[in-house]
Amino acid sequence: MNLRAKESMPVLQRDHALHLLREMLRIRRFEEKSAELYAAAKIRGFLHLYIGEEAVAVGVMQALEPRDAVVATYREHGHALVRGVSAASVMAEMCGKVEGCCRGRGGSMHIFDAATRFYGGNAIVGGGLPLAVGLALADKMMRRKQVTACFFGEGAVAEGEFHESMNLAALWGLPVVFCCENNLYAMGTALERSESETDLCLKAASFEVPSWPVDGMDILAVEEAARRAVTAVRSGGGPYFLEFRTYRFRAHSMFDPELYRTKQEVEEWKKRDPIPNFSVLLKEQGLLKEEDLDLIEAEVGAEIHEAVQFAEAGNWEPVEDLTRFVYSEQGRP
Amino acid sequence: MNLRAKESMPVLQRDHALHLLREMLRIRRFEEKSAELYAAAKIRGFLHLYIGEEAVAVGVMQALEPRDAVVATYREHGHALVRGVSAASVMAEMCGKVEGCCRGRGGSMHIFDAATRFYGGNAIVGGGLPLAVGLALADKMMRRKQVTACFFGEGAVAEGEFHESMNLAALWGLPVVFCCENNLYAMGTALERSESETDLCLKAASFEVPSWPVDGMDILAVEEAARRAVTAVRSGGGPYFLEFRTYRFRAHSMFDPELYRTKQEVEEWKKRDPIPNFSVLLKEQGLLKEEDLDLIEAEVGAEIHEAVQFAEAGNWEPVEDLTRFVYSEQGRP
Amino acid sequence: MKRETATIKMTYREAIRAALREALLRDERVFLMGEDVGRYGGCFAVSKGLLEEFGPERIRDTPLSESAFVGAGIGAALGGMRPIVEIMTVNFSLLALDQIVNNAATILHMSGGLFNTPLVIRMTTGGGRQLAAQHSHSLEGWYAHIPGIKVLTPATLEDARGMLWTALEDPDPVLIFEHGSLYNMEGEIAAGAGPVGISEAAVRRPGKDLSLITYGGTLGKSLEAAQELEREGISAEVVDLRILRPLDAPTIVESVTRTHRAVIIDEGWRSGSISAEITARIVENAFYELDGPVARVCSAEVPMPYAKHLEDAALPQVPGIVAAARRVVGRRG
Amino acid sequence: MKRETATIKMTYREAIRAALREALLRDERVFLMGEDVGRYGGCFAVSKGLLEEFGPERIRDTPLSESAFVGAGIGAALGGMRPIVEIMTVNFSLLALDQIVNNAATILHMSGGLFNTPLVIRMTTGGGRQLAAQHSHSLEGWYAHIPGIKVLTPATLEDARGMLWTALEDPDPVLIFEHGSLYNMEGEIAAGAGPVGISEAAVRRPGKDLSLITYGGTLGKSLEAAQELEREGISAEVVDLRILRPLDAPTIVESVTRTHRAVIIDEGWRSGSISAEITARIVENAFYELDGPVARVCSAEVPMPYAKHLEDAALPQVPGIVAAARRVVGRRG
Ligand SMILES: Cc1ncc(C[n+]2csc(CCOP(=O)(O)OP(=O)(O)O)c2C)c(N)n1
Ligand SMILES: Cc1ncc(C[n+]2csc(CCOP(=O)(O)OP(=O)(O)O)c2C)c(N)n1
Ligand SMILES: [Mg+2]
Ligand SMILES: [Mg+2]
Repeated sequence: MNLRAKESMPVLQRDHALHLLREMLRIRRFEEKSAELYAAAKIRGFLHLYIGEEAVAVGVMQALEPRDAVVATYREHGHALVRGVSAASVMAEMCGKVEGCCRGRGGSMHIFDAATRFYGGNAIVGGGLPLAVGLALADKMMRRKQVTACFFGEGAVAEGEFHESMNLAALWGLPVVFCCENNLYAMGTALERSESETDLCLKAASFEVPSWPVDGMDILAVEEAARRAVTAVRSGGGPYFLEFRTYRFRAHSMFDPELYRTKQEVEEWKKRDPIPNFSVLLKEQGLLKEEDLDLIEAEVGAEIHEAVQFAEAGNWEPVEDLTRFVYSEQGRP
Repeated sequence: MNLRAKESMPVLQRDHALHLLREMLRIRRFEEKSAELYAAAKIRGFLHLYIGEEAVAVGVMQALEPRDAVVATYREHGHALVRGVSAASVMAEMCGKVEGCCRGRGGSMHIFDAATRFYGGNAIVGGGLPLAVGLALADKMMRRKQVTACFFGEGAVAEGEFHESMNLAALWGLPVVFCCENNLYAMGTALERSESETDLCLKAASFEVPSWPVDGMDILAVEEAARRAVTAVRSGGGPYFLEFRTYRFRAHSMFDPELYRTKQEVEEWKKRDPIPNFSVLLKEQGLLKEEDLDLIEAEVGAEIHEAVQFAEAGNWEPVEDLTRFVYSEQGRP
Repeated sequence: MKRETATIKMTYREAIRAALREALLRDERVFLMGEDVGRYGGCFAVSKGLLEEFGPERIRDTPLSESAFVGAGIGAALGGMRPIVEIMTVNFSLLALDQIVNNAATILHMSGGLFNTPLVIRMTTGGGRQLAAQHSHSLEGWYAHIPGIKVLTPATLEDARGMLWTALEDPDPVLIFEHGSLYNMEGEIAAGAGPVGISEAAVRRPGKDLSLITYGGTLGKSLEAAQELEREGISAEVVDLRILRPLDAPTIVESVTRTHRAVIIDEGWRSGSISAEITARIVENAFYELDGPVARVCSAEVPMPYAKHLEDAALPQVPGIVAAARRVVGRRG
Repeated sequence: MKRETATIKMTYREAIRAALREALLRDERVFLMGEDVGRYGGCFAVSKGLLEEFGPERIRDTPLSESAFVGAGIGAALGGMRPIVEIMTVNFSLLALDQIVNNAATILHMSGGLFNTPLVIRMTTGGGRQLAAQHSHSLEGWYAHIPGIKVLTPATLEDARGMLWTALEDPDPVLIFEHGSLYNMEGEIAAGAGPVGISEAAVRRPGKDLSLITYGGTLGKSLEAAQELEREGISAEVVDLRILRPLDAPTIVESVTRTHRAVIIDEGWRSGSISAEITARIVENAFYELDGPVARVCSAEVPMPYAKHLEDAALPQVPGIVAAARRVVGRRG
């Protein structure tokens, strides 16, 4: 699945390379810690880890500008962190604290952030796609050169909302980058048991939406594809569809006994872990030394540690405020 | 749009040719009468005429056997008549009489018939497609070599239910013939304003469903395509998608001022009226004489006349029975 | 001053159209989107002429994709627009219910107050036109169960014209249900009629013997019944709920506290209709004021039959209201 | 005879699984279809092991296409099968609501009694597991508004095991709502427990001072409250509705006629929940038996917050039920 030709590999700037590595590590460590906190019952409800898929979120976000918008799924901690939502506020959110980005009302599946235009966190498979279409419609109508990146799993492709959203975006030439994270499974359902045609780019073609399959375990391939797509979309060419071929190393959620795939399959994919593989590449190119990695790990560790401390020190929203935010508080300061 | 090569035209049997002509005329005259009754307020609610599209229903039904099933839309009088539901019971239904095929509870948009396995009559655009998938699933699970023909307009292609149904049918290899009646408009919305990709067969391809565009104004082309598709589907090859390119000569319903298309466009299409064109063809081939046509018209006229008489002589269901058929009447004889 | 008291004649349809025009003129962020709102002129001719005046960007025809275009409305609202989404009829809104319930109604809350959704959704509701089981629902009371949305039911020209304005200024999602039987209702309205409040019910007719509590399509029937009752010496107060969510309980309770008897008239199916909630509110807040049980006149619990006499029997009608009122005040009919 | 009185220990989850197995063994027309019912073993492990026993035809994993596979269930039922469709949770059922309301609930009626739909739909419902706003709905009472379907809410092991059997023998569509908090409930059940009636409510605990009327997920809490009240000398009768549509009004009315006071406990959002309908039924049928207003303990009208303390506050809880009961019988807490 070497979908990116070697010769097209851009010359890497060291700073940027280390940034990519750091961002992937931030997600990895953040989620490992989340799993611990889940085991310790500090985080509850559903928790969906992104471990293994980090290259996708990190690569795509490089192509976005602050004015752009992001719509994600319930597996969105990584996207939020890379987009610029602080680890502390995401962690506090998952711990249900009022200091969380959504005051503890959303939890793991519903991370929102106004400053970074992060429109959730959506726990209905496919439910975010129409929102992305609408955000892009607003941009187009207001003549703003903004782009909306919409993430969803390959399982969502079977939903009617995928079909309707792709058509609307294409028909109206809207600036959406549809980012399909094809990790081969929707919970326990393998792609070939959910789609009669497993080449997802053909779906895009049937709406006249340009598309590419991308090696989602290769951060550079992801970034390159995302940049090309975002540039095209921003210049008014209508939507793009990117299929990122990736894999989740962990269970679907914390309740999943993983009966549907073999340990061996998981191990095979782990050989393609985007983090060590990218580290090796950088070392080969002389861009990364062991000390650099240690420093990054230390800094990331400190960030996560502080995030956890922040979350644990956080407060519970007063119960009297239960029914706030059902309707907007017009008078309220 | 001559999609059928002349050389592939089958040698016509006279009986069959006259049968096709008669069936198209039955629909045409039945609906002309319906429009009259609507004007006279004997039929109420929504009434959607099929006039202009007769070749599609007539051609497809030739390929079906009695054991097969049919699912149609609110524009389904024609399908019901050709499938074998009596003109009298359909007319009585539209007049709201208890002698109607659905006791006057369904009306024009909800014609059902058990004997001919006619499963409606569905007034929700796209709503019949999942039903067809399920009927076919039952056949497949019960190892019955039956086929379900599912009719819908090109407007339904934009609905999520189209997408989900095509995928399910293809994924599970179900015996459904998807018959898309592309009459270019969904109410007032032209295809190019509702689909980013107007070649509907490409949609089918994205599910790996084989498909052909068919000249829906050419009864022989329709029959031929339907026979090929039904044979393939019956032999276990999974679903087929047929796009019948046709046109409705009348307004969408009785309330439509037709602001969205020109009189000229309608007149152009009327030149392709399947009934006179087929008559001319048959005359050229020496299969039809003027007297034959007169006889058919007379017989059809008599049938419709009787249907109207039957409907007008029919009875109103007692009001006391209002809440019957909400749940099945287990004890009732 | 003269201008203020001058009245003009218009229909409910024209009142809504005027409100739409005003909104489009007033605020460039406003646009109308839905099936056949443009070229066709609106399924019920409400938006006729607006395409010509405001162009296809702002009078935006959509494909048959209820879920996607309602979701796109939510996204566009999040993106700074003020969309008015028209769902042709309430029957089709079921296809968009996930977007309404899981997104429009929740995003403010899930995001801890970060993102509000200033969206207006309009749709036609109700029966009475022989459109049978799939086209005759009265689900506005059902929608009123959902926290996070507001539900308006304009029953007068003033409300038809004024509620849209206020709804567009609301920071949260507002659903407006227009009863199909009202579009042709004609009357006098102040030439300068403007926005109206959307938090209070209105006493449309004062009375002292009992309260007839209703909304939308049954307001007219209730007023008629009140007239008939007056001839029998029974003085009925008629309360128009106007807003089904949030309910204006105080006005209801005050009325019942004055009259000590209540009949609720609701076109929804009886069980689980908003009439039940109103009964509960009265019992909870004015139990000791009641001289007898609250009565309800609702639709029969049956999918709507097509035949006119059955449909008439299924819907609340003036004689039924009068009879219920007589029973409640202890008169024999 | 010994066999009949012997009991075995099992969980609610196991009781449903046993019911599914029995049904699959008993009738070859029965099959189970839904997302992840097969390889994954069921989202809540209900169907674990069934794929191995019955194979992928009869334990049929579906793509994420709620509308299509629910519709396919309707079609398969029309085609002679006895499908059990599992919708993973009630939250996702909104995507299939058109099929349920417009097809499953209407076809018998629209067809004038020609076609019934023997379909069973199972889904998980309810909150209490910190799954936040999009995964915590209690909509079973809302569904009970729809004529043409039956709504069951098993709250005991016997009902979990026995209702499915009876539902499968019903000629019409039956929806079974399983409260997520019940799956791990363990208890003794007769080894030979079989089908149970689905037309009557059950008095789970006799009492004389007031009636606690409830169902599903709040039955346990209500029984706990009754115990606590007993310690205070208040004798509470607990009525388990079991079936929300059609409601067994006589049992409710009899209970209230005995106790003269009622508290309804319902996890639905208060306004427009089934608690309102029960209040209305009591008022309509037993007004003069009431010693005071009927009280309701429902969920707060707020999309479910993630944080545990807020979620707890949003849901009906034992102390709230006890307090309401005290108020109703005129005791101060
Ligand atoms: C409409 C809907 N149906 C079912 C679910 C339950 N569910 C949650 S995640 C999931 C699998 C989604 O798979 P995919 O889209 O591939 O995303 P992934 O989890 O692999 O990232 C399912 C079935 C849901 N949340 N929403
Ligand atoms: C879900 C849904 N949305 C909207 C409508 C209203 N409507 C009835 S027919 C129709 C046009 C359908 O067009 P098409 O599928 O092309 O069929 P045609 O009428 O041309 O035969 C529309 C929008 C409906 N019945 N159902
Ligand atoms: Mg996946
Ligand atoms: Mg059409």
